[in-house]
This record gives sequence, structure tokens and C-alpha cells, in this order.
Amino acid sequence: MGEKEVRIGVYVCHCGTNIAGVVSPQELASYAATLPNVVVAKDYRFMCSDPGQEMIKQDIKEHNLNRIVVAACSPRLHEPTFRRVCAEAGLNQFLYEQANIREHDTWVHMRQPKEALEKAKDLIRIAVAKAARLEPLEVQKVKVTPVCLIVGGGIAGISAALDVANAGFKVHLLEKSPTIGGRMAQLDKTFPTMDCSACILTPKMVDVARHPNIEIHSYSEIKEVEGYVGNFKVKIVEHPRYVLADKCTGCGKCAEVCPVFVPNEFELGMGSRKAIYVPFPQAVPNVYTIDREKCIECKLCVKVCEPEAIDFNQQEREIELEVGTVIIATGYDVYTPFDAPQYGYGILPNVITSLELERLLSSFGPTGGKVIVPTTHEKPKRIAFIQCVGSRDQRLFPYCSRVCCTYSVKHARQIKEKYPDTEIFIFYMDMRTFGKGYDEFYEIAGREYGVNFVRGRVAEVRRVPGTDKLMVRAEDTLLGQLMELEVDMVVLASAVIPREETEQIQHLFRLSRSADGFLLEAHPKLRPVDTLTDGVFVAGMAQGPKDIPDAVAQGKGAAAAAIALMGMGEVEIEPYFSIVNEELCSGCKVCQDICPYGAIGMTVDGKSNINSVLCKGCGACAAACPSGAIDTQHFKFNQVMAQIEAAMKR
Amino acid sequence: MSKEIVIEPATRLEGHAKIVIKLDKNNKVEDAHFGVTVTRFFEKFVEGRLMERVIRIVPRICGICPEAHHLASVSAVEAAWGITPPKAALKLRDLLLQAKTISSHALHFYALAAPDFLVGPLAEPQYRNVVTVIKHLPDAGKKAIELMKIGQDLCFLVGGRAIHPVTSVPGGQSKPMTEEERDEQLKRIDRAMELAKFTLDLARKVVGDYLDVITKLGVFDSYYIGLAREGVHTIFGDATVRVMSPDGKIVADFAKKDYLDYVAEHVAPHSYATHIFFKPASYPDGIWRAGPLGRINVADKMETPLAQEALKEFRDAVGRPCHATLAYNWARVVELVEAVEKAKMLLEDPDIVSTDVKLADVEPREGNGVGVVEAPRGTLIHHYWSDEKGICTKANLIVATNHNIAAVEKSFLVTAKQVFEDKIHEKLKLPEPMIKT
Amino acid sequence: MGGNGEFEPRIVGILCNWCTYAGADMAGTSRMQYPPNVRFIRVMCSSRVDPQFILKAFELGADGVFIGGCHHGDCHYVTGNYRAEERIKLVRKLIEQLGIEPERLRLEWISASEGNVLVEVMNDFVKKLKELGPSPLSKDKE
Amino acid sequence: MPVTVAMVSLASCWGCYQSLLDTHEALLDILPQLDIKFWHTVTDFKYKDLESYKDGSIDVGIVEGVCRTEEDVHILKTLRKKCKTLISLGTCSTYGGIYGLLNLTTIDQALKRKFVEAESVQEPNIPEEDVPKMLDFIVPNRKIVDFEVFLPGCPVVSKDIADAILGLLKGELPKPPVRTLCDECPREKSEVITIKQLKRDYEGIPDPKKCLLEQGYICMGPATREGCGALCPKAGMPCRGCYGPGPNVIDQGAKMISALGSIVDYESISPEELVEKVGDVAGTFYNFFLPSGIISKTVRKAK
Repeated sequence: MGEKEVRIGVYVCHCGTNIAGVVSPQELASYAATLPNVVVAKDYRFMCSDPGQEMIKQDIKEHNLNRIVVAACSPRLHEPTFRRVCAEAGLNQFLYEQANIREHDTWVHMRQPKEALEKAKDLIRIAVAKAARLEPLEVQKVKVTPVCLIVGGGIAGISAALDVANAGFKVHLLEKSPTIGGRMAQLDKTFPTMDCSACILTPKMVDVARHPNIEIHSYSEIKEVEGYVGNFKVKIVEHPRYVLADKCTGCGKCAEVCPVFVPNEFELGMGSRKAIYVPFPQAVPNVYTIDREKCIECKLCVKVCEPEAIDFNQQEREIELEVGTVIIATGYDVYTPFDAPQYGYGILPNVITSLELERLLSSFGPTGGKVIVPTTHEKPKRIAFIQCVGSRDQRLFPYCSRVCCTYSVKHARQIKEKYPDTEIFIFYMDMRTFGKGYDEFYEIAGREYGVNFVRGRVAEVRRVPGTDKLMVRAEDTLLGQLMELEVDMVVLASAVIPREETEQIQHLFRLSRSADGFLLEAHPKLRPVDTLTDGVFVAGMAQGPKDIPDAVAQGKGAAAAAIALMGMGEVEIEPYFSIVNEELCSGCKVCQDICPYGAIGMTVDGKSNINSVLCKGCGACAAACPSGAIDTQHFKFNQVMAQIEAAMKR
Repeated sequence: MSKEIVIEPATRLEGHAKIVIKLDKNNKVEDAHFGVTVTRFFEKFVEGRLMERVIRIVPRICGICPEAHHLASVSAVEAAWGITPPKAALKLRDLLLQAKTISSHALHFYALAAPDFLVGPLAEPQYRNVVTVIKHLPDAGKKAIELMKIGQDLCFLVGGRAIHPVTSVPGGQSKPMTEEERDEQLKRIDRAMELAKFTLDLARKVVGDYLDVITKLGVFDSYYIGLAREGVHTIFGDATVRVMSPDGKIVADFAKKDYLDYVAEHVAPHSYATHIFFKPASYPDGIWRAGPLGRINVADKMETPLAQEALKEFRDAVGRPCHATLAYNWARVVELVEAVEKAKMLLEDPDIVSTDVKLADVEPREGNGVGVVEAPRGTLIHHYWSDEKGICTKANLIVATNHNIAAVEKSFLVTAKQVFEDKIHEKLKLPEPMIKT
Repeated sequence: MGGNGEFEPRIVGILCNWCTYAGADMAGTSRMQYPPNVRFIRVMCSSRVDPQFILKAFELGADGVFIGGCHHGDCHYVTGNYRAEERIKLVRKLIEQLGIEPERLRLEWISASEGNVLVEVMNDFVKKLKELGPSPLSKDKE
Repeated sequence: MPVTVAMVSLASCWGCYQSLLDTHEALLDILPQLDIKFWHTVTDFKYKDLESYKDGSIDVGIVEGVCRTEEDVHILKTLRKKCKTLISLGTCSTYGGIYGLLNLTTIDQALKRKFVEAESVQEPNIPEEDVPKMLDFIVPNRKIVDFEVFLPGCPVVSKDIADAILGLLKGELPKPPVRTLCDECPREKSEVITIKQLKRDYEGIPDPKKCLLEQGYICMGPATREGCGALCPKAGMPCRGCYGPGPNVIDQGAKMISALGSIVDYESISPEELVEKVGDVAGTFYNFFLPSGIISKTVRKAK
């Protein structure tokens, strides 16, 4: 390649008015034409469109171009597009460079068109400088292990698991708690159809349990992740249940005799369970678990267990899985609103959260479906719902939790159905009941059920002295009036927040999180289930607040993405690996420990050697190599130096 | 019409200098300047460096005697930090300096000085050099090379490198000597003794031949400076600095750390090398000479027997103090003999192969320290200030050659007067050169 | 120099592909505005940044050099940002000894979602560089 | 017929010529083959002799040292004109060398320290009469004239000089090695080298067999061209980098900074601790190389 004359074509995209509205693409193209090695420079309305792509292909042939630069959006968006264009025109796809004059220029300097023009010229000059030094590379192909790990057994994970398994791939479904089912298992009914949550969820759970391609690893957590797309090695730890899963029949006799009562997490502490327990009757797997922290080791359970399933000596077990793809569906937590003391949660017993109400409404919940005032155990006569507790609050969680408005409407309707006399007031900022059939659902609540909607933030909830009743003070912003309302009970629509383990998951899989703390997708619109780590996908609330249909859709979307990858059997990885020039390598070993992938070894002659498949191309070794013997393809020393020189030229 | 005679560069010395002799219209010598035309500012650029690195930087002051700088430097740092290294380390350092004295004195005698005597001062300049010596006296040339090699190899062994040694660190030496290495060197040291004696004989012969020149040309009175241990000639270690007056009295015998009370620098406007002088006598009366002649003059006796014999012969011929500049070459060979003898003594000392050569826990501290050793060309003083992290904040360096600058200048003045006014060169008795060109 | 004669610092930014470059894209997508003084160069990881890159930029007259990587623990390549930090802090001390104010070399961890942080950093960096004035090696003539 | 040679010393310590003399017996072979036309330390030719030679009339010129004064520049340029082949002998000439550390300050400050502030100076005065003017900064000689051969080293090892000269007598240019010092260093390295504790040269007693860098001593070996035979590490001391970088590296100091920053264990040594312990970054990594560094001197804002 070095011998051949470098002939660069530069294409400036208008991107409609996104670029052309700030800087003149024509001027940029004529500037580009003056740069060294540039043979052709053109502009076009949408380079990524068919005619745009065709223009490049034509020029490659006509002008014998051997390097292409497109000045347009971020390469993180359209680099693959234009690389394909090059490849289709018979040019090695790595002889392509993109100047990011949209995200890094016209969009961020919209009010300084003159400076933006100068910057765009600079960015094009930098790209041309790199392009002139680009070298043709061959993509590497690696095999994809046809196994998918799904982290999280909630509805998103379950939906994904079934789709992947049905496509014929092995699935490992990992769940931290003793049962799959997730948050949905805690819900009573689902909006807007008012299906019984258990009725639609539990068959799916059973399907999962029975599926020959799915292996459930409940009560398990991830310890270590190594490898890369198609070839992950995941070490998981299965916690001891002290009950042998293959022997336990789930008969429950042990729990009957267990003398220890423990507040039940599944019921949010409102009910109790035993020290040996299943979280809820339909648990999958239906295997009991001993809570050793609470167990008094009376061993009554051992005596009654006919299959002799109880084993107090059971140990933690490490399992290593080799998987090709991963779907993260770790779900969410509900904010415990202690940081909002004005609502009295945790101080006033009759202030509860929506999820607690959900359990009270459930027919198999702690009250058998009766909604009662916690202190009096009586039917509430008047209930206030407070929306956006923590959500849309700059001090706490600036985002919208998306489900609260609709579920509060659902709660109101459920209560009205049970107790038509109970008065309900919903205090809201604005009602966001989007979604198919949701707004109709909300309309009916007001019109037919007589639920009172009050627009305004509640300032304070306090106890009415000498009673168990609560005084809610708020401003009705529609009427412009202060109002004080005496109620029996307050329900807080508490924010949906990322799970505590999200950070750990993020680090294990090298993911990113968005400002809200949820996992970040690769692109907010076009790649909503991909993450920045190839082969790792995200689904459900782990990615951000969403309702059940969205969580299921995303689970199925992630499944489709994983299936597509595994179906190919192999994956192309960018050839950005580092290479050792053995002539120059002195075997100083500086590079050896730097590589996070153990890709660098030593030859028998004591020279460094890089395994190009293990190497991920970070370039840390190249920067470190004190003899200049290592270079990183596509980010070579002379390429970056040329970019820096071009950046400073004027 | 007055005129200037400019000799540029001054040759057969390792520094950069020019000689300017100013004559008036009657060809009377008005003045002679010895201008050193460059300096490299070590005292400035060691500021901010880690002290242990300064020890490795300063050898680059002189490629012929880097060992002296290395050792003066490490001594100064250890003085500043209040450290005493193990005694075996001090013996290794002593040996290193003796080794350097052997090779440097051999080099100086054969390559820089001998051509004048062997080829003759009247030979054409292109022949007045060591190459001619090697070509015409291959035996002497080979012996010179052999002696230099023994010295340099020993420097390499102890200093880690033959040029710019590295082994001295605050608290000791980085490398002990093994018994095998010691035995190897002991074998060679006897050969060095033979060669030193050969050199002494050669020196004796040329001195005899040129006695008229030596005792008449460029002779002038001055002070002398050199290290001594209770009056005994020494170049390293526990010693005081002695100063002898022109009339031969020991006028000062001071501790190294007190050098600032006795040693001062005069800045000559025409030279980047300062003129060092005896401070109590002030400038220019206090100018002195250092190096072989200085050391020989201030010492009551030599440390080793053969050298003491040679000294006696020297004194019988030229007296004490000896003011003859050209007697430097003889004094140098007397010292060469001592260095070989001393090196042998040290190699025979069982401590020299001790492995206890370095302290393990050395802590820098704030303070200043002075290190003084005798470099082949004179008394070398390094004075550093260290901060509490062991970074050099300031340095004052009195390098060997500068002691003699004023004296060299004075020799030129004296010689120039002799030559231009008295035409002494026409009257001096010159022998037939050993090498005819 | 800017059109109105005010000193406009020239900044070279070297950004990691996964976090800060994506963060800069995010700032763009969100139409956040920041001063147009910086030119970004993309590398895969902040650990690719050879100190020679930084020195070259300064030598050529850059008033500031910006290196952007992932937050600790978030590096796409596990430990790259730690390596980058150790190196760059040594380089910062070096340039200080070479007469270039250490504040001219800025290392920041900015995630893919922190477009706003990128904007804050750029605003602040440009402001600080304006206070410092042109680099002693600046090639722009007043 | 002997080859005509002119050897000059600019600002230098003469160590590289001492190293030539240290070829010992080889001298007897080399010297008679040379017709020395200038070598001020050894012969009596004067500058006017050098200037009087016809341009291009001398076969080989050898330059030791670096330009500290305007006179040095004049001599260097003169020599270039007179010589067909010019050899850069040693690190001062090739990279600027150790005196280049003065580039961290100014010549005025240096003159002041030496001639005005020095504790032993009486009647301070800066020499200005009939002395060549000092240059503001040290630059490597290659920025002043072109060379055909570079032989770095402080000093160049004797064998390299002998080989180069003997090779040139046969019309061959020397081929410098391309790898760095670890290649020829006998010290052993573990599988990976990670530094958990950084040490100053005087701290502790290093293991005599193991890699010094691995033991926490800042050894420039990995970033320094081989050729000397790893003399310093063999003598128990870390390499200070006197041979300059390998052929694929522009800035030796920057590369060693990068290497060190990469192998310190970041959990044991924070970046701040690293900087604190290194203490003198420029002096540590640019002992011999500063004038050839990408940024070659301490820069100052124009007033």
C-alpha cells in the first residue's frame, strides 16, 4: 500500500439542516479539496442516503480513490454504513475515516457559525491526515458459543429466556433470589386490562422451568466475567439453600413445623414467613430455602422431611459458564422515601407505598386482599395518593418513573371496586398515562369511578392530633387554593430506582450507566437493547423505568439480538489489535501486566507476542512500550501523531 | 603598535582555552591571558536533582577523572545526610581513585606531556603528539597503553564503568568485589609496578636531559595546596587540606568542611574558569598550584616505600618547595608509583572483598556537606545543600583544574617574558630529541 | 485569536471511544453548547494516549490538552484509565518543570451519558485557559 | 594511505575520547592508519589550521560534545564543511547530553549562580571580555549540521568507537543495534513486572540477580538503546538512559514515563504518590535527552 499514491475522496454531508444550517458544506468541500492527497471533495444533502452512498461508490471507481473521508455525524453512528459502502466499491473498509462535524461541531456550536466553520475545517483536516496513513485491515472472525446467559428472572428475563430457548439455544437463567418471577410476582392486577398478574406470569414461570433448553440458577450471583463477544466465561456462585433442590418436593411440611417467624420480604414485611420458606406459593423452582441467619437449628424440619432433602452442611457452589451472549435484566428497586420526611413515611404508620398497597390488594397477600388502615385494621374511608415521590425531583431522581400514574389509577379503581364508599384523592403533578388504552383507563377512573384528581404537590402529611387520621396539606394549582384534607391513609407513588447491584453488574460486564443510574443502551433510538459491550444486551427496568408490555418487548428484542448473533455462529470483530515488532522488542516485559485480557505473552526468544483474538485493541501496551515496538492497528502512533499535527496546523 | 599573539585552542589539555599574549610596541610582554572559553554550569543544573543522581551526573565534569568527581560527590552527600558507609565501601572507593590516578597519570605523562620531551619542543606541530610517540617508540607506546589499561580496567571493576563510574551511592557501594575479581587484579598489579618503574626511569631520563629547561623556564613562586593525612601524602579519605606558602611553610591545615575560610575564587573577566586562591593571602598574592606538584610540596612524605624513595630523589634534585612548573611531570610519576603501591595494599586487604558494602536504610535529611578528594589534577571540592527529601537545592564546586588557572596564566606571563624579552629559548640547552622527525 | 481580538485558546482533546467521546456525542445530540476551542481525536481507550502525543500537542502550540476517559471502574478495558492517570500525572509534573502550567493538561473521567459534564468541563477549561493566557509555546502571533 | 581525520571537542568532558583511548591495544592498530589533521587535546593543530583546510578535504570528522557557546557553533560548522563524513561521537553530540539539563533554567541564572552567587566567589563578576558568548540553550548538534553517523553513549563504549572507525576505514557505516537495554541485561525478570513500592537508588539492598525496575528502582533500561552491555545494571545501579531511545521512539523520557506509569500497581501507588516519589520528573527521565525531547527546554512566556 505504501508504494501506491494516496488518493482521498472527502464527502461533506449537509445532514439536512443539521450541518448545513450552521456551516456551509460547499465551503467545507472546497476547503477539503485543497488538502494534501485529496483528489475529490463533494457535498451532498444526506451522505448516508442511497444516492449519497452511490456517489461515493462511483467516485471510488471513477477517480481511483483509495481513502474515503466523510464529514458528517459521529462515527459511532454511521461508520459501519460508510465502511460497507467502501467494501461494496471494492475498497478495504478500514481505509475509511469519519469527521464528526455534527455532534462535535454544528450541534454544539449552533450560535457560533463562524467558529463552527473553522472547527469543521480543522476536523476534516484531522480526518484527512489520519486517512492518508490508514492501512487496509482484515476483520477477524471468532466463533460464538451458542449459549445465552440471562441475568435476572423477572418478566423481561423470562420473556427473553423463552424466546432464546425456543430458537434452539441453551439458556442459563440466573436469579439472585430463591425464585424467579421478579417484581411482577408481587403485583396483584395489571393495568389497563386488570389481568391478574399471577395468572399471566406463573404459566410463563412454569414454561421456563420445564423448558429443556433453560437451566435456572436461582439463589445465585455472578462473581467474575472474562472474555468477549461470543466467548464469555462467567463464574457464578450458587448460595446454599440447605435444602437439596433435586430432593425437595415443595410439600411444605418443613415450614409447618418451623417455629421461627420472620417478616416476609415478599410481603414487604407486612406478613411473615418461617425460617424455612418459599417466597410465595407459586415459586419456581418450588424448593424451600433455610434462612440460616434466622434459623435456630432446632432441626424439626429435618425430622418431618420425608425425602431427606435438608442438608445443613450444604456449601456455596461455584459454577463456570461459557456463553456467547448475555442479556442483563436485573430489574429495579422501589425508593424507600425516607428522604422525603414531609410525607411521614416510616414515622406515620398509615403512610404506605404503592407496592405495599399492591400486596394489600393481593388475594394471597398478608390481608387476603383486604385494604385496611394499618393502625386500625379498618376499611379506610378516605385515601390520598401522592404522585411523584422522589421522581421528577431534582434533589432525588430527576426522571419520570413512568408507571406510577397508571398504577395509582389502577389502585384507585381497585379500591373503588371493593369499597365504593371510600373517597379517593390523587395528588399529581401531571397525569402521564400514556400507552395503549391507558388514558382511557384514566378517563374512566374519574368519570365513572369518581376518583378525585387534584393537581398539586402535597406540602405535608401530619397526624391529626389524638387520632390515627392524617392531615394532607396541598395546593390545588388548578383552583389556586390551599387545601387540607383529612384522610385515613396515604399511599406514596414512590420512585422506581436502579437496583443496588447495578454498579456491580456494570463493572462486571464493562457497561455504562446513564445519568439516572440505569444501564446505558448503545444508542437511545437505534440500538435500545444493545450495550457498549458487544454481545451483552439489556432488557427491562435495568435499562430504565418501563411498564410490563415494554419490559416484555425489550426482553424479546434482546432475545432476538442474541439469537441473531448466535445464529450467525461467528462474529466479526474489529481488527484493532496491537502488534509487536519483534525486531525492536527487547523483552522488557513492561507490556505483560498491562493487558487486562492476558493477550500478551512471551515467545521462546523472550519477545512479546500478542494474541490478536484476545487483544481488544485498547492500545495501553502500545502507549507503554518503551522501545516503540508495539503499535495498535487503526490507532497507530503515526496516525494519531498526524492527527495532532493536523489539529494544530492552521 | 602593540600586538596580540593568540594561541587557539590551547592544545594537549582536555579543557577549552586560548592563550593571549599582549606585547607592546617594543615587544615587551604587557600581559598574558589564559582564557577558558567554555563552562557547563554543573553547579546550576544539579539544582533540583535527586542527590543520589547528582553523584551520577557530576562525573561528566571530566571524562579523564570522573572517579574523583563521583567520590567527592558521594562523600559530600553522605556528609550532608550524616551517613557513614561501611569501611569496605570506603576502601573500594580509595581503590577506585588509586586506579584512576594510575591511568590518568600514565595518560597525562605519555600522551599530553611526553611528546614535548620525546619529540622535542622544536619539532613541527603535526608530529608533536602521542601518535608520533607510538609510531617511533612502539615499545614505550605499548607500555603506556598497558599501564593505562590496568588502571582503567580496575576503574571498571570497582566503578562499574571505566569512564563515568556509577557504583557509589549514599551509604556505600552498589557492588562488592568478589575474591576471583580481586585475585585477577592482584596478578596484574605487579605488572603495573614494573611499568610504573619503567615510567619513572623514563621520567628520570628526560628530566635529566631537560634539567636546564625545567629549572629555568616558567619557574615562579606560589602557594601549594593538597590533601594530607597527618602530613603524609594522600588522595582520598580521612585527611586535611594543607596549604604551603611560597617560602615553604605550612600555613594552613584545615578540615574539609571549613574550606570556605581558606579557599576563594576570583572571576577573571576573560575566562569562564575562575581562579582559585588561598583566601587569607587574597588575590593575586594567594594564587596556588594544585595537583602532583602541589601535593608533593605540601606532603612531608609519601605513604608507600618506593614512592618515598622517588620523592627523596625528586627533592634532592629540585628541592622543597619546588617552584618549577615543568617538574609537574616528575612529581606526577612519583605519585604514579604510590598509586600502584597503594592499589596493591588495598587489594591485599581482606576487607576489599567484604560483602558489607552498603547500608540498607538510608534516610535523606536537610543539610549541607562537603566532599574533598585529590583528583589527578588537583584538590577537588564538592559542596551540596540537600532538602529533607534528598533533593539538591544548591551546589558549589571547586574543580581541580581551576586551582591552577591563575598559576598557568602566571607561567605564561613568566615564560612569555623569558621568550619574547630574553629570547631564553635560544640560550637553553636542549638535548637531541629521542624521536627525530 | 478570536475575531474580536480576545485570546481564544486552542485545545487538543484525545478521547476514549466508549465514554468521553460518546459523552461528547451526547452533548451534541442534546444540543448543549460549549465554546468551539477544542478539536477531539478519538482513540479506543485513554490508555492509548502516549505521553508523546501530549508533548507533541504542546510543542505545536496547543494552549491546552484534554484527555477524557471512563470513570474508575467503568473502563471498557478494565484498567486502562488507571494506567492513563498514573502516566498523565507524571506528564503534568514534567510540563510544569518545562514551564507549561500543569493546569493546561486536563484529565477528566466523563461517561457516555455525561454530555452535561463534558460541557461543564469545556466551559471551565476554556475559562481557565483564558485566565492563563496563551501557552508559552503558542504559535499564534498577537 | 592513511585516512585524514579531524576530531573536535565542543563543550564536553572528553570522556568519549578517553573511551577511544580505552580501546588500548586497538589504538596501536587505529592510530597509525589515521592522518590526524586536528585534535586539540592530543595534537598541536590550531583552529586556524582547521579553517585553512580545503572544504571537503578531510575524510572523517568526529565531534564530541555539544555547542555551549557561539564559538562551538562556528567550530562545528567549520568542521562540517571540511569533512566528507561526520561522526557524532557520544550522547552530548547526538542528543544534547547531560549539560542539556541546564535547559531547565536560563543561561543568565546559571552565569549568576556560578560567577556571582557561588559561596566561594569573591568580587562577583560575569566574564565578558574576550570570551565566546554563551548560547541560550543546548540543542543537539544535528539541529545545527548534518551527520552521517551517530554513536550515542555517555561515553560511547570503546568497542563501538573502534568498530566504527575501523569500519569507516573500510568504507562501512556502523549499524547501531535497535533494541533496548533489557535485551542485553543479564538481570532476570518475573513473568510480569509490577511495582508495588518505588525505591530511591539508596534504599534497601537490591537483589543482585533480579530486574532492578521490578524491584522498584527506576531503571531507564527499557527505554534506552542497547549497546553498552548493560554496564550500570550489572554494577547494581539502574540505567540512566545515556544511549538515548530506540529507533522507533521520538522522546525517550516520555516513553519511560509511560512505561513506569503503566507498571506501577495503581492499588499500591496512587498517581500522586508516584509523582511525589519520583520527585524530579524531568531530571529522572531526561538526564541525557532533554535537548532532544519533544519539548526540549523550559519555556517561558514572552514578556
